Amino acid sequence: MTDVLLQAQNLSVSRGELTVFERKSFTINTGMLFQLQGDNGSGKTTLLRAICTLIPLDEGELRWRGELLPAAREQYFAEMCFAGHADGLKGDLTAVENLTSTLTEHTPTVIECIAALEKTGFTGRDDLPCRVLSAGQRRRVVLARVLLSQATLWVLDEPLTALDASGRELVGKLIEEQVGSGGSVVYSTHQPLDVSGFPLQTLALSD
Amino acid sequence: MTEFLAMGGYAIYVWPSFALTAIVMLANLFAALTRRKKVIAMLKRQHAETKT
Amino acid sequence: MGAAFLTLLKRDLTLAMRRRSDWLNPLVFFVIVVSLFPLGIGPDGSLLSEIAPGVIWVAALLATLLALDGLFRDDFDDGSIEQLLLSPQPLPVLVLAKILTHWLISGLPLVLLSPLLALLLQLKLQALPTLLGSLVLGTLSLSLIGAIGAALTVGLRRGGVLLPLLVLPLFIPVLIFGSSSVAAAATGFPVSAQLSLLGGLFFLALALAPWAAAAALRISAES
Amino acid sequence: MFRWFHKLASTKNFYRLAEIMTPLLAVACALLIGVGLYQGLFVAPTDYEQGESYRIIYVHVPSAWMSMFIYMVMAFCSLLFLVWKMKLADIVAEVSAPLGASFTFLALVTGSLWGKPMWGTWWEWDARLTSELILLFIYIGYMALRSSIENKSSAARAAAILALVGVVNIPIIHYSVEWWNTLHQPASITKLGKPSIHISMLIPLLLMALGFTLFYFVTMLLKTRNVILEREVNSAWVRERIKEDRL
Repeated sequence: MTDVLLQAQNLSVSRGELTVFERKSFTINTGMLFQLQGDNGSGKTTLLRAICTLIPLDEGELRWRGELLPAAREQYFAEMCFAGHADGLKGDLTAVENLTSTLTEHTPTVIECIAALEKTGFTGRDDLPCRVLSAGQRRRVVLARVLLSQATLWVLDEPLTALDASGRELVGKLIEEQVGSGGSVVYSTHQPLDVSGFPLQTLALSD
Repeated sequence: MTEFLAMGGYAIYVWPSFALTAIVMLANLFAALTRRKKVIAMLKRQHAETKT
Repeated sequence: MGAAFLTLLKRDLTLAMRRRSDWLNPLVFFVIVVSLFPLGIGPDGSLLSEIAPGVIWVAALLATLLALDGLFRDDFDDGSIEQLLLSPQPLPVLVLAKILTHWLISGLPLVLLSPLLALLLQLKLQALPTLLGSLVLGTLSLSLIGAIGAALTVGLRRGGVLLPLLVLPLFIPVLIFGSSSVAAAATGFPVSAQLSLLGGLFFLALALAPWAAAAALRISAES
Repeated sequence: MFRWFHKLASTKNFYRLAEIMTPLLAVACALLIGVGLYQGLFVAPTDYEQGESYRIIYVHVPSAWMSMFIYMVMAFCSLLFLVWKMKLADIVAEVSAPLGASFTFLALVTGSLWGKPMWGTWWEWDARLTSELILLFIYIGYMALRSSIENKSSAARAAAILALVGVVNIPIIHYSVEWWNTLHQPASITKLGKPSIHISMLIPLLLMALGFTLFYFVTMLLKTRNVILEREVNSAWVRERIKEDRL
């Protein structure tokens, strides 16, 4: 049964006088794969941040399960997880410490964190603070956080950055699992992301 | 007249106060008016450009 | 809600423990500033004890200000501010957790250090309890009010002089009642009026500051 | 009533209304200040205690009132902007700040000029002067915050929050300074007390205060119209006005 998650009606955002994008409308239902396409600077990141209500809209409306955002912010955040450019990890904390201090609906236990880290192929030493880890390893910690959030909607900004071939394949698999289990994923990417078996909805930004 | 100007000996306090108030207030007004001229000139120029 | 408050508090305190210099520096600064005054004014005890309350309180104000800049800036730099803003827990509660951390690593140490400084400035011993009491209430209010300024300016370039310019005028009532309570205690006058006013300022700040700081944080995160 | 409120909020209507009001207010303002000055300087009797120097109140007191009044206007506009998203209110707040700062500065300087003959020093930590000084810092803080944030709409909302935080603090600062002043000041020094206001002295004061208020509105409306023209440069009604040369 697919129900409507996120509805966007002619969203437009401008930076000062420069319009980043105008009148973008789309609907995201459960079990959907939604990719933003457009070359650099076409506003993909801005749109993703606008979807997360991190950036105010000049015009247009965002609704989560029919409720207007940002009013229904708390229900929305309980079911959504955002992974942006910055990995948002505390450099002085270890991977597990980072994961156990997320402020999501329920705080994951250490065992759940270690399991998630294994699932995302994190091979870094656990007693080391994150700042000494390689970018690829930190990306995998971020993916572990996304897994632990058990969110219905994933919003991923360039999830493949700093990941090697096995990492890219891993992301594909994780997304397949998420969409397969009735969740949805909104993402932007430059490198090809092979997610088979699901219809791919796209929204082109660089018009 | 000079007796009035002397302000009972307090002239050096009274007149500068009034003068400074006038200067600061008129400066604000003047800034608004010159800004207005500049904006109108810019609009006209822009309008002339788009028309041709 | 309480769980998230404690999680964030625990995380920030562990972070603070791993980066001692961030909060030790304001304390050393506090001691240095206070010990400059006798050098500048002269060792005459009676004069020093006269100005001791004001000097200690102004130094406490500046030390709190010094520690304020880092309140949200680290989260901003590594992007974890987004996780804070996108948490289902109400933002004012999370901001309150950060303010409490700021107080624990800047306000509380100031209070614990102040007896040493009272000694340096030959403050009359009878004023010590009032000094401690007023500093506790005062530094809590300073952290709360300062958090609004920190949230408003966190998006800007580091080290702007803007933060002090915004918050110091708002610190003045706390400074007035705080230092006058200690001065009154030193001269044996009752201090209940000043301390209750300080308490009033604290509760007002506690009621309003988290919401204002949360709104300011959302705005700063936009750019 | 609310519909009217929103209609006014549309910049086109506001611009037309401002266009009509500005000349009227300007004439009234000039009249009020003219009469007020004449009354204040020529008609009002000499104060037995302070002699002629008390006449400075005719610029000092209105400036002090304006410095407070304009901040209240800014705080109210900030509330309108934050809660009802009225962009116009933000413009009014933005253009009012320099005017408020100017009047606060005037209140400070004329206050110290007025106090000099009485206290013998150019600066006296009198409660009112100290409050004005702090208010000046708050104005400067507001303008500094607004100008240091590049993104226009974030700057507007951040400044609005600061203005509201400020308006909560101003009475607190005022009373704590008042309290601080009475605590530390032996009663002997006569404060910046108003002389015993005789009716013929009071009228010019009220005329000047009203005149200053109208001056604020005239200048503020002019500056608001400038900003509206700049921001709505490619809107239909502005282009039409340019064509008809009715700016």
